[in-house]
Amino acid sequence: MNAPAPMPVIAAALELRAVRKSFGVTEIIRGVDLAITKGERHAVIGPNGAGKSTLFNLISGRFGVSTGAILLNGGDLAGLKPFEINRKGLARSFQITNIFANLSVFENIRCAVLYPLGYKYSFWKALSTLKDANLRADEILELIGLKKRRDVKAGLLTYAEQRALEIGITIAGGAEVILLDEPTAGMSRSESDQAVELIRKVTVGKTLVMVEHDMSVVFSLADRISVLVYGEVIATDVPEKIRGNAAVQEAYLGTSLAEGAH
Amino acid sequence: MFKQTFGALAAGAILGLAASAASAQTVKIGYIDPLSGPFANVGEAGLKQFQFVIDDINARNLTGGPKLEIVPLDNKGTPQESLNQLKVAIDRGMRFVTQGNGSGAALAISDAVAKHNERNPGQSVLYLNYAAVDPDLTNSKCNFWHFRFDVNADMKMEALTTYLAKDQGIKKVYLIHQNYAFGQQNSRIAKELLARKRPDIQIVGDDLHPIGQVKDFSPYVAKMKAANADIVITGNWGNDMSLLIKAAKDANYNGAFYTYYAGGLGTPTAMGEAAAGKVKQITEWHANIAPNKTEKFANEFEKKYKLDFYYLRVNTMMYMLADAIKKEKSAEPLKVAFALEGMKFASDTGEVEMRASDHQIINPMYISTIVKAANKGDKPQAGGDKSVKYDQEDTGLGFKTDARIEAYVVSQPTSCQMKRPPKS
Amino acid sequence: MEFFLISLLNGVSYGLLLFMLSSGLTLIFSMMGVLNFAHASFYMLGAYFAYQISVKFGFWPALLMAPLVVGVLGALVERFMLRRVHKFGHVPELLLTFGLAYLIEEFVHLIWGRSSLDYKVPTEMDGPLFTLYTTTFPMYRGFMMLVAVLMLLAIFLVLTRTRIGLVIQASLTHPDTVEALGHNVPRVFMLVFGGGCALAGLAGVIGGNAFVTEPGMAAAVGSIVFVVAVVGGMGSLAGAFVASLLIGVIQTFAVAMDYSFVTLLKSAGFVITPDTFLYSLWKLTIAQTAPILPYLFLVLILIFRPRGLMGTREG
Amino acid sequence: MAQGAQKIVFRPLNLARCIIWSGFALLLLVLPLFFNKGFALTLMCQIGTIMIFSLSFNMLLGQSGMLSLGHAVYSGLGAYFAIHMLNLIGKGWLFPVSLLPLVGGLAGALFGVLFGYVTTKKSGTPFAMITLGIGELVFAMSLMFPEFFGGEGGVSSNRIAGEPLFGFITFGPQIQVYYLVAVWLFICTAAMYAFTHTPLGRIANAVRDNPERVEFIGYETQRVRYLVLIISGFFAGIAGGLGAINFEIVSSENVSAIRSGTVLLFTFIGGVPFFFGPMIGAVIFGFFIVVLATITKAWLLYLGLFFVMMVMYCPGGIATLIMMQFPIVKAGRFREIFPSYCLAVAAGLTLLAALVFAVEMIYHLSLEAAAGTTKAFFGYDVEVASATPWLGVALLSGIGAVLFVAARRGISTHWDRIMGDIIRSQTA
Repeated sequence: MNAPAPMPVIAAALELRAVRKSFGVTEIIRGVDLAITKGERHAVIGPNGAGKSTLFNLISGRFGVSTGAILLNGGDLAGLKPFEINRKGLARSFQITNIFANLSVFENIRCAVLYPLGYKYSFWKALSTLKDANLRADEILELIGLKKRRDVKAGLLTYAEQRALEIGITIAGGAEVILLDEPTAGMSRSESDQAVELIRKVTVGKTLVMVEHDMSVVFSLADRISVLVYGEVIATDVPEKIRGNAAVQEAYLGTSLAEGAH
Repeated sequence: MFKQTFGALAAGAILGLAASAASAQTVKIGYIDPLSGPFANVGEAGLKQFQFVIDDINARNLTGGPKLEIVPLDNKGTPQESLNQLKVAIDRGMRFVTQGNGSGAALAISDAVAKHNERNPGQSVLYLNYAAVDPDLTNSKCNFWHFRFDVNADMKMEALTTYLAKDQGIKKVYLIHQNYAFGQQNSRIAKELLARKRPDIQIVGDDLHPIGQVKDFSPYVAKMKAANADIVITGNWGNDMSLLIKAAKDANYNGAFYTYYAGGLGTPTAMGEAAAGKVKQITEWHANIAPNKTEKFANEFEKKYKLDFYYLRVNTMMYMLADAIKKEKSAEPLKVAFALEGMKFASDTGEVEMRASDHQIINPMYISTIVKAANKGDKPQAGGDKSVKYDQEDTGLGFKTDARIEAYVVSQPTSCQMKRPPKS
Repeated sequence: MEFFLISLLNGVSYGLLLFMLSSGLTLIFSMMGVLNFAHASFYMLGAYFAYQISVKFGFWPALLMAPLVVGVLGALVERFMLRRVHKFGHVPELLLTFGLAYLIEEFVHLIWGRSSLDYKVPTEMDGPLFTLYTTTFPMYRGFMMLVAVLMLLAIFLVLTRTRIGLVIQASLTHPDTVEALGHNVPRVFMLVFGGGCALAGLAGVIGGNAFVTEPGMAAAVGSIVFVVAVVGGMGSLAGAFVASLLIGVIQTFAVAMDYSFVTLLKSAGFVITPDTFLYSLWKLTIAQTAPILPYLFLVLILIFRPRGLMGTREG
Repeated sequence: MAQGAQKIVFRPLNLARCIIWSGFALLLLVLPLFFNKGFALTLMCQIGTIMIFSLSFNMLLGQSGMLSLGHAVYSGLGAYFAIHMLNLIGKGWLFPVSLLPLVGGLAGALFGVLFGYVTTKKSGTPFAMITLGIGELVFAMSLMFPEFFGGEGGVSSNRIAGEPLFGFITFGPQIQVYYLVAVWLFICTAAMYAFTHTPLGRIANAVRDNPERVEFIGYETQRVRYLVLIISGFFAGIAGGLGAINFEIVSSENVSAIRSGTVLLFTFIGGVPFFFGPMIGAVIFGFFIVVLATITKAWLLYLGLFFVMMVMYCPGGIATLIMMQFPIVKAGRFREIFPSYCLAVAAGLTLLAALVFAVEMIYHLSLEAAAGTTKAFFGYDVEVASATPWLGVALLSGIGAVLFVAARRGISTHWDRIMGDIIRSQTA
């Protein structure tokens, strides 16, 4: 099902050119070049402290790059604030669940759809009359399987339900490029399988960039994998090639890949 | 500032309780002043002075019939709260109200009383002001239903500058006031009168500082010394007064301070020895004037309430009110008001007149300096000035008369055009 | 020249005074993130206890015992009130101290009555320390400056050189890990809050007779104390020290500057007459605004440098 | 800060809602029949203006998580503009007095635009401290410029100005002012409630819960806070305008830090997490400041104690206390827990009685010692100096403590059992 997709010739949805980032003296990202084509599902793996989350924060505008450039559909994101980048069609989720605890599940999703649907800062329209927003939110609820928890306060959901809501909020805005930061972290085997199906379902036709530790999730979802070690991408290739790549094995997996890291 | 959150907060009255009908034989007077919050001590002292003089009036039946009664209404020191209390007083059928602390509250009450009387002719109310000295109350904002029994700020400055003009030793005068309407007005009138009476006197400083914000007055004193001012004139009161005097003593500035409120409640205690020989005040009475007809009254008051007697003008006011009620044989505010207009009364410090044109009392004033008194509390102390028998607040410091200024010198022309109701 | 020197001296001494008043708040505010609106009330309690003790035992025993009593009171408040509210977040903590502030004021009204107390500077320190040209510098003010500097040293040494200090600093940002290392963090916070209140009490003992000891003294000091703590920067003692000196000196020199737009424009040839629009704004001199300059600093600092002069975090 | 029960949803939505709103309108109409005394009317007008002011304050704190320590700046400046406009109407400007609060509202919004740009750059504690700073600056300035702020006496005016409304309403008598306040209260409450159901209102809640995440769903949090502050300034200005009409005077007290502290305190007592919380707070304000302030000099102490108890034991305020009972009532099990509540109330009252006796006697001893040592207590004199009353106080507090412990245990057991059943029934 995930046969290695040939490299399409159209412009990259997301491109990083010689990106470097240092906090004070220590350099975290030491020159990353990455090109992710439209519709591709790309996974970024690497040992703890390799700089994966920092990379996500650079792309989503939480931190500014020290040097180099990040392009979204060809447009440079330099100096843009997170909400400006989001409006250009890039949405991200968080490793630590980051939802609106005192609002209901339905309202969490609806908040994410309001800006893209053009309601922006309006204080003259009543939420109950916004047919498209309510419909869209119910669709997403159906998609992430939280229909029966519609009016429960988000803070009262179970951990897995909150992770699903996290993904729901990320995709609700209809962004073309989706960044997922360890979506299945802390989940049981059955819950993470459910999450993988969910991610597959919601990212149809979209560009996905995912940070993940669970190798089974990575190999069942990713079209291509980049391996980040100490702030540098040591390999970017289709899953089989990565599995066999000596440098990756030695630098990251330690044991030979054959036994698999279940 | 948060701490007074409720010290200076809104209304106080029984919600909807039936108002006790104004029984024929007692005349209730609403006392609208702060009884809780930061100025509570001043409000409470005033209430006790009213209580004491009213007991005396009722005992000697000076009204020729109806008894007087003072009803405390806590306005927490704010204009808005004073209006609430005024409505409570009107609800309870009171036809007389009195107030004194704060020109803001006074202006609010005076305006509200005029509007109330205009909108309900039958139930007019009379406002007797015993301490708010803003000149507007008897000039641009005067009205028939307001009587002031305290000499206003401009007239005090008139008396003060007349006295200063005689002292040729004074060449440089420094002014310092709190930066609000009263302070600005006082500074203006001081410059105007000094320029007229002594053009040679140079105003070497004219400071205005926000009320209650200055913790350290040493920079101002440094300016006084740099300008080597002979004397300082200030209308400050409360902490702004005490801290200024302490700073002057610390920096060894020896010029005299001419003030209005050096004798105010708590100020002598706060200033302490720093004030001795330096701080002067202008008031209608103090404990060591000679002859002192109020001496017995003041001693009895101090024995009962362990508080210095201060407001002679409250006695004068209540005795004049009793006279008016006796003369008119009625406690109807309209009649009493007309009786008070132009009334001449023999007060303890000589004849006073309630001027008809603007309802402003004209009475003699005393300029006095605070010095080491003959005794501290009731025990004699060494090195005290023998002629100063009574001290202030048991601090061992008492006021000594510098000069008495006759009533006619104090009076100033008024710009008040008052609309008078029909006499009947 | 004399005026400049005296103003500088006054400015520095007022700055040190401000630091003495706000050092306790800075400790609590930066160490526990608690916005203690009752700080000025503990300062008032310090003054009242000192008065009560000094009447019987004299000033020096009061200087020792009053801060201890206030410190114990502060520890009790943390133990039985603040700790309970801690889990509800910062706003309820702030509101608790807010309510506490005028509970203390009413308590003072109840016990010591409403008017000011005759709490005097001890006679042995009542004279001048030295005279500079013709102006004398009071000995008591020198004593105040000394105590302020000692306070700075004491807090600095405790926080950086002692074990308890390191535990305090660590438990501010990572309470759980410090607790995991076996330290009783709740007791540490109790110590910090108690210590802060003791410092406020000490400031009260000394400030009480310099200023006026009366129920309204807390309100007079209430907001300026916050300005110093915030302008100095959250989490930084040195910042608070520098901020209080800066505010002290600038405010003292501002008082001497009688310049306003009117004088400015006059020197440039324009004459502003009293009936021009907004005349009272133009004639406002720097001297008249001096006492409220600190609030202007507060607003400017928070906009352009919310960390404060030397703060480490945004609070 | 808000925690507690599951999201409460009324079924069916619009029926319950219109009952509440029409009930509210009816209440406003009928109230003057019970309280028609001069002062009582003024007080109700004051409570009405404070309700609008508290609701506008809670729009910041409760809805958007912004704690403003200087909110009186907007209502005060609104009041100043309104009263100056009233004076202009007196001089012949054609403008209906009934729309005067609008002038206050626009002024409030204007200063919201001016100060908001500066304050909303920051959030959390820095925001609170900036509003504190601005509040102090505006108050100090209000005393320095007598032309606009009218000096210490403030600016006064006469509300009988311009053409009477519909020919006969001149707003002279207090009853007409009451109905003007009632109408504006209803409109503003409805408007502010509707605001919570608009995109901006809901996103403001999102900013309250998680400002960082809002940045990633396309909204600029500072802009959201800025717009909410302007709207809140508008409603605060309306409250200021109504206050100007009711009192016919506006002085520097209207922009004082005391005012800002008051609204914070009573909104918190009323209940920040719920929309109608501040309205309860305003009514309690009326009770404490009015009824209690005349009975005893120590009302400030009682208010302080009451507030500290609220912060410690019920930070959600009275509204949360009420709404917590909702699931139990819905589950029909209120009868079980009711006796424990009565026990708790009884314990509270005895402790309160003991406290009141003690405080009044101490107050009498310290402040009115001069007027003898007997104190009138609801009709009979108590000899304060002797020991018997103090023994009575000790006894009372002992009984109260015992009752309190019993009630506390009763409530917690019942509460856990009922809530346990409810949660189980839901998740089954």
